[in-house]
Amino acid sequence: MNAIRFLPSDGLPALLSCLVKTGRRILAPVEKPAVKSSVVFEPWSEGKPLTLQKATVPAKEAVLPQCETLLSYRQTKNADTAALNLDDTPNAQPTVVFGARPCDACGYAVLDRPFLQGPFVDPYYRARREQLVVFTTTCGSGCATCFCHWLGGGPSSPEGSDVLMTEIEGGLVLQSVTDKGAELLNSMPPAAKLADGAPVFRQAEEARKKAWASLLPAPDIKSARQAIAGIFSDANFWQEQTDRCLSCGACTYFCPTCYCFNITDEGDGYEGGQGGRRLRSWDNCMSSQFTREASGHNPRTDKALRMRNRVSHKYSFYPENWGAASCSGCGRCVCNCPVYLDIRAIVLAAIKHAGDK
Amino acid sequence: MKTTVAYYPGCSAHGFSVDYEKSTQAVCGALGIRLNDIPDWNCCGSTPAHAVDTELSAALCVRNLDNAVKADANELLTPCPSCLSNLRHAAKRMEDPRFRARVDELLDNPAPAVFPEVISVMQGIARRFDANALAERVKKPLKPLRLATYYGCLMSRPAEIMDFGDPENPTLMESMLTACGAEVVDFPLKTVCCGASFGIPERAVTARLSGRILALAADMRADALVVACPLCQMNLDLRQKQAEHAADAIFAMPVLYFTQAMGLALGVPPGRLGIEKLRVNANGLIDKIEAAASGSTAPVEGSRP
Amino acid sequence: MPVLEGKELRIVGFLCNWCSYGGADAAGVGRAVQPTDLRIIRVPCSGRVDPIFIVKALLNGADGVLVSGCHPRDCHYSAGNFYARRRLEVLKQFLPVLGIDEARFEYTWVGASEAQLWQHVVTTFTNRVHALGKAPRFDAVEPLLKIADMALTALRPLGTGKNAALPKLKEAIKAKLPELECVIGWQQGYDEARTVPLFARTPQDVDKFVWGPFNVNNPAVYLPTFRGKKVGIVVKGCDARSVVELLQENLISREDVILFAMPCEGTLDMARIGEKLGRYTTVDAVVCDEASITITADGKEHRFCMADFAQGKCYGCATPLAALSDVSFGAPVDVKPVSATPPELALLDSLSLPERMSFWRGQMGKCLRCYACRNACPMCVCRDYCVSDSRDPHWMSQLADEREKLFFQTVHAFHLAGRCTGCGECQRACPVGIPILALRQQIGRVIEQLFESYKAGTDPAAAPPLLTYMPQEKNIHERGWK
Amino acid sequence: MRIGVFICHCGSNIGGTVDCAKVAEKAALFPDVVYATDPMYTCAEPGQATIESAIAEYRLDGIVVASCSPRMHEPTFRRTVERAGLNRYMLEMANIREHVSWIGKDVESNTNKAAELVAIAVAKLRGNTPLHSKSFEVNKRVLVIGGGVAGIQAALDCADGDIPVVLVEREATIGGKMAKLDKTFPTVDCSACIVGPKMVDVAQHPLIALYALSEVEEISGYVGNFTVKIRKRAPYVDWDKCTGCGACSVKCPSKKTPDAFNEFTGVTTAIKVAFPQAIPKKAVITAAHCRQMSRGKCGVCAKVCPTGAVNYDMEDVIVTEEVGSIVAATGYDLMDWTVYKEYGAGRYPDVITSLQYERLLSGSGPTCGHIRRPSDGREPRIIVFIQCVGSRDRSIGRPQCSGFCCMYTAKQAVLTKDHLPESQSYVFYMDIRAPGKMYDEFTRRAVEEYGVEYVRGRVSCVYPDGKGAYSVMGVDTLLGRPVEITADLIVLAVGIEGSRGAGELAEKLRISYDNCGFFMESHVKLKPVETNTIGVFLAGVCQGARDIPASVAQGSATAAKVLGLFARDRLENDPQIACVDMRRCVACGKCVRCCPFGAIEEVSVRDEQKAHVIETVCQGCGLCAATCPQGAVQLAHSTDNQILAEVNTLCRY
Repeated sequence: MNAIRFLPSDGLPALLSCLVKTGRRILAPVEKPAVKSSVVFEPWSEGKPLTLQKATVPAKEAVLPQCETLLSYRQTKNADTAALNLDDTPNAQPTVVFGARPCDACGYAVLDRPFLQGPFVDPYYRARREQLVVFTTTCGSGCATCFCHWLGGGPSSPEGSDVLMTEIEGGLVLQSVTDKGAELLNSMPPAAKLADGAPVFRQAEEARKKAWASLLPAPDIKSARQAIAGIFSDANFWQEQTDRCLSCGACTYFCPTCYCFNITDEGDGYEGGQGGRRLRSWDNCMSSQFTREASGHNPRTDKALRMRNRVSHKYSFYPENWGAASCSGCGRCVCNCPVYLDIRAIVLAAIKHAGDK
Repeated sequence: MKTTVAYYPGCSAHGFSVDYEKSTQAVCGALGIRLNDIPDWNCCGSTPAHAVDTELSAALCVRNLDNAVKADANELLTPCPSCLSNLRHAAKRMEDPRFRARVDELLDNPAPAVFPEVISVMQGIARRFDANALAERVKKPLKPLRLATYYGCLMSRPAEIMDFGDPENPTLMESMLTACGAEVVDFPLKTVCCGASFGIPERAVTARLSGRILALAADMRADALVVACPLCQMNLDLRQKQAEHAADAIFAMPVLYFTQAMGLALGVPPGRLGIEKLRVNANGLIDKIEAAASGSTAPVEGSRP
Repeated sequence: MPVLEGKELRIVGFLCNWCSYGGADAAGVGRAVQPTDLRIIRVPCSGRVDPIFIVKALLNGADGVLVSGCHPRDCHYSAGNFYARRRLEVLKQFLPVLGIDEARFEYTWVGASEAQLWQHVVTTFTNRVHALGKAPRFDAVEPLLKIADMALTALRPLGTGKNAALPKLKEAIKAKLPELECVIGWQQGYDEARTVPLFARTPQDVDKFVWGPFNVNNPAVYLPTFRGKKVGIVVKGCDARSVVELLQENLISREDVILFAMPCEGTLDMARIGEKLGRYTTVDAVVCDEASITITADGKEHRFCMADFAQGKCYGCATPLAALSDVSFGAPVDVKPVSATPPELALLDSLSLPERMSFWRGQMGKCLRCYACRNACPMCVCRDYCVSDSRDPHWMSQLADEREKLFFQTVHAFHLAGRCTGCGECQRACPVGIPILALRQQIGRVIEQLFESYKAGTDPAAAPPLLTYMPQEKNIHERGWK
Repeated sequence: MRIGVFICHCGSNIGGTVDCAKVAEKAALFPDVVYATDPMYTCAEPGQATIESAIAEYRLDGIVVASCSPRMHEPTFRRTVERAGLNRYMLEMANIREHVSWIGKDVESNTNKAAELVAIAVAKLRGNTPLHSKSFEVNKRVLVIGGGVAGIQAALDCADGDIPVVLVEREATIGGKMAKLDKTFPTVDCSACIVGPKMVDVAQHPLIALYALSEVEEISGYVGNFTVKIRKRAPYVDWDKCTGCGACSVKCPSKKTPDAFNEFTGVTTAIKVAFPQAIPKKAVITAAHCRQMSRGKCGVCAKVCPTGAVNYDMEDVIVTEEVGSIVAATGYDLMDWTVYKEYGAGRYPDVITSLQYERLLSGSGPTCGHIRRPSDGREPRIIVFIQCVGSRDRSIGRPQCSGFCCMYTAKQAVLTKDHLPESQSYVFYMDIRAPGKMYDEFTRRAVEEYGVEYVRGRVSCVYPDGKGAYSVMGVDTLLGRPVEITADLIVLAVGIEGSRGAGELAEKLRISYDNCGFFMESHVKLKPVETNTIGVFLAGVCQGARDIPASVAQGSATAAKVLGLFARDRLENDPQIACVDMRRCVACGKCVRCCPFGAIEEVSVRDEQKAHVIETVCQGCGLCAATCPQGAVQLAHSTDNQILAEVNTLCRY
């Protein structure tokens, strides 16, 4: 099943309105004006301006929120009895991510593997993921920090997306790439202003080809997994690579594929002192607290060791477990880093260093 | 170099203390300070309004201050300590927004937000001419004179409003007269009441209080008392006979305005200083100065390098 | 706990055990009738009251907070209230920048025998809070996004540092290198328009040094991590202030650091450059003349005049060359410092209290808690043990809500009170462009006003003002309870 | 945790305006509360029994008592809890009497407020942990600072109790102000005759080590274990050799040295023994006036000294003493009376202080006990005493009464009449304060037998009348008339303040002091000689105006405190103190810098610098906890988490 539609430039609000009417939450990129402006995904509502620019923050939020309540409890007491009411219903609602980029969408595929395909399925993740439809805008060109094509992706790669949207003159071509996407496109009423896209699909294909052609040639990083594993214990190498790292969490929190989390029980004082909650929030392996044990011992006290873990996880451990890198090449870790630490450079240096040995 | 300063003469300047006014104008003129009367000034409210109604009294002052603001003044000089006291009190009281609101009701126009600083003529001169600058301009030093300074009760008090140095022991006049060449005695009664306010209802009290001041000045072998207040001057000079009665002594103590003393030093002709208006004859002083001046080789105008 | 609806507001009191708690007891013994709103938390000393307890209360539903301790000089612990006075005064003057009415917080001194005074204080403060009404809820205000006006005039001509003595610097570094662990400076990043910190360990590394308006990073941030090892550091004037502050706080020692001072002609505001270049672009070329930079990105040329695109701090900078250095490559510039309100703070000054709260709600909505702000801060030395995510003490919830995020920023600002040199790295590091520097600037301004123009990082021997006191504070005046 | 809550009715004191049963009902629902009840009188025996049995029956881990102020009964309930087998610190109190029931009558509001106060107490208790005191040894030696009569008494009483004493005196002799007085009121005893023997006792007591001409330089440590550095200023005379014979001062050519002992009413020699009864009776050189030392030419004293004791090259010496307790008895100095310009204070030679007058009266003074005017040496006929010069005067920031001036003024007026039968004295006073034994009788005698004219009123101005006398202008407020007196001599009863340098010493002792430099006692009524620093006691005028008998009594009182403290071999600390989480500490030193007690030191732990709280020094103020940015220092039972729990209980939307 395949659906191809054309949406005229002025039809965006109409389509989004219709999507809202299906009872879904629409997460769309919104520009936040500031001296340094940013683009973030936010729930869209009628009349709200949106942008199709590549967002500053990926739409990971849709499946893995910054913080979610895994369970909450409330104690009810009276003179004779005490009861504890627990609520661990996942906080999930049908959602459309509208205007992701292929690298964002690829992130969902990366997250799916550990959360859904491993020995344990995460019910919270699943509840959200199953109800998610991803509309992805294909990219028109690469940029200095993009490197999706190093990792097998590309400006119109469909991995993780349900619908691909390509900008052509006068509007957008919408192409479903999954059944879920096709179903949703097919269910759109006329008010959504969607026209048949087949006649203009060629134009979309042209645009995509042009984007591919604009990319700089990608180096071969197939050997990265072995190379990185091979220099795991070469402390000097990692030290040199991480001199300037500040150990903040920008790289991981802006990454569409990072999924480490922390769980905090916050008991006292909530619910009028009668209850509490268990929170799951993003965590990041660049923080020294990430591996601090209850005893106070920390196996990764040094930022070099933490960077080694981050790079190894993305290019070595994860590929070993799942057959693909846990990196979509979106480049956000590079451009959002306060010291522009470049993971590409580290991977290339690792390959070179391993080769030298 | 001429500078122009806003000036509030007060009512006595046009009445019984015309000699104070004359000498003030003459001294300022000699120093190149031009005193500009603020337009359309009125009574400062000193008597009797301030005793009866502080708001009304303040309204009178504020109107004067407003006129000064309209004349673009940020500093206002007045010779009379009583005026000075009232103007400064009014400005201080206006800091209370409730007081200000009530005064505004009494006025045609609301009071300006910021008032000019009101200071005495004495301070006004001292701000522009320090002791050295003053000494440079002295033509006839008061060298032969031994003077006692008397500020009266109002000039320096209350300290938090008048801001006139040590409220019990102000020394500004001393420094100016010393610069004029005079020998100034440390006069302990310089801020003690002369009794002027009892001048009408309790003359005996006034005579006793004035007598004490005059007697001490005489005991300290002062040639003259130098004052800065029209009321003090009138009291100590005009009523000196009554005081003599009370003290059982003969004083013959000239009571000069500080501007008169300074005027003499600056070479202003006595006629322009209103010296002749003094009840106790001060010609002896003038003679002493003249004698000293002619005895010495006084520099001739223009001969200085 | 909910307040008695319609009757009471939520007023929290922190009372020292020795004087004010006793004063409140005495008022009770004297049956001095008081409003019932106040809830007293007993603490040993007013010095125990960390100002951020108060922020916590105010952000979480308190309508008023009152701190009361012993009269100055009566402290049971001799000096606790002296410290409290400084810290609480700074807090009081800081609160408005968050959009919180400072009248909702008060501190005072009540002795154990002053029952009547206590009654008067409680009654007056409660009435005051009632007059202000219920405090606005931070999560109930509409977000507001406003942009600071960055059109500024510099105190001195800004330039690109094209003629700086870079070769000489390299030579000097090479000469010193053998005795040093490394020398910290700048090198080119992933393109010509981005420089990144460089840690030179070999002469070859030294050749990578660059100098110019792209050298935005503050290398001082790395110094404490080298504690005990001798390192060199190349500094701009502003970076040197961070070094001085680190010295002031004994976080590094003077003999362990060699400062190479370069005369800075201004650095670029990469935030505004980024806006012009576009978010995801490729820089093709960078060309530099004496007063401007031309960057070609995605085939398009952009010319940036230094006078228009410098970092906010550069405009008011009067010390482009480090005052403290071991090797210096320029002469101090004679610039008279002018006290001007920095643009981020000027923006907040122009807003009403409710608007400020809306502003922060809008800004904090973007925050991901990546803590780049904290980690880029050269003065944040406890970062591995930051209270932001510890459970003991458990200052902050991990909830992704704007209030907690703003609370963290307040904590950071407070921990920097009297220590922040205004380098602006926190704001520069923020990937989503939250103007958090304004909070530090407000504290800086308050500190300057209260403590005789104290500026952090200018005198290695000065005591940071919140870590000391004067028995008689010049600029902190007790407020009467009239 | 299992918590029990006890809501006390306190009869009707609380129960009258708080629905205690309802508060207990609400409290039962609070987290971890397993038992809540509302006894009638919790502090009474049955109430305490209720607590004890509830702790056993409900296996409670901690309790909250909501009753009166913890400042009242916290120790009581701590003992109760301890008797029931719990750690005494597993108790929190909610003050629902002084802070609730007694200050309002609205039962609904009061009940709600009481319940909330219980809620925060419960929230705090949940963070409590059992605490245990540390015990430490006591060094049974005492330092007495100040060798005035109070210090002498403290030193003698301690030494008689077999406690070795280190007595430090700033001047060259002990005796203090009392040694300068001619006579004492109301008995008109010779002052030097009664204090002299005590001074000798000090000198001869085997357990007293006297450091004269010495000052306390530095104090560290804590109760039981103070380390004190004492600066012995150089007297330029080797005191081990000096016999006090006085040959040196007889020959000293520098005879115009201002005489501090005589309050600068006369001159003396550059080398001298302070006064004939001085203890130690040793010579001292005033360097600034010694010809040898200022001009390098003279050396007469060195030549005439029979024992060769003079040594112009002497330097200050710092000695260290270890003591377990400190008595501060530093006395007073006169405030700067020259602020009274209207009295010509400091300007007119015949306007003098009462202490100067005391020297004029004294047989050992500059005039050998003859009253003569400083200006011309004439005997005065009319003498005016002005009281309250620098006391009870808000305009110069001295609102307090200096206590003993009324009495000594009466004494001086009486003595004046004795010395000069033809003289007439006037005393300007505000109120006569003569509350001591035989005091009022004495002032009456001054008026009735000695004809002293007491004028109730203030003096506005004193000025030379130009005829060699002074006009004193004042007011008689009883007659409502101005008064003017022509006087020959004016004696000002100058107000007192803590002795010079008291503030600095207070900071070294880590005790508080007031605006006038008087040390603060722990409690004005109930702990009058204790300070807030345990082990430091106060005697005499250093804490406020008091006369000789009161100073002596206080000297003895401090000795009793010291002996009481030293009765035990080991002391225990209050365990509610700060503690550093070594892992969180980054050794930034902020806590070290702030601690008012010097209780935090930096230590090296596995080659890393860390802050460490000296448990016995920490007083538990918590300033460090509020200062540490990463929360590495926590104050037991006032931890961040506990205060946050309280805040969170109250403020959460």
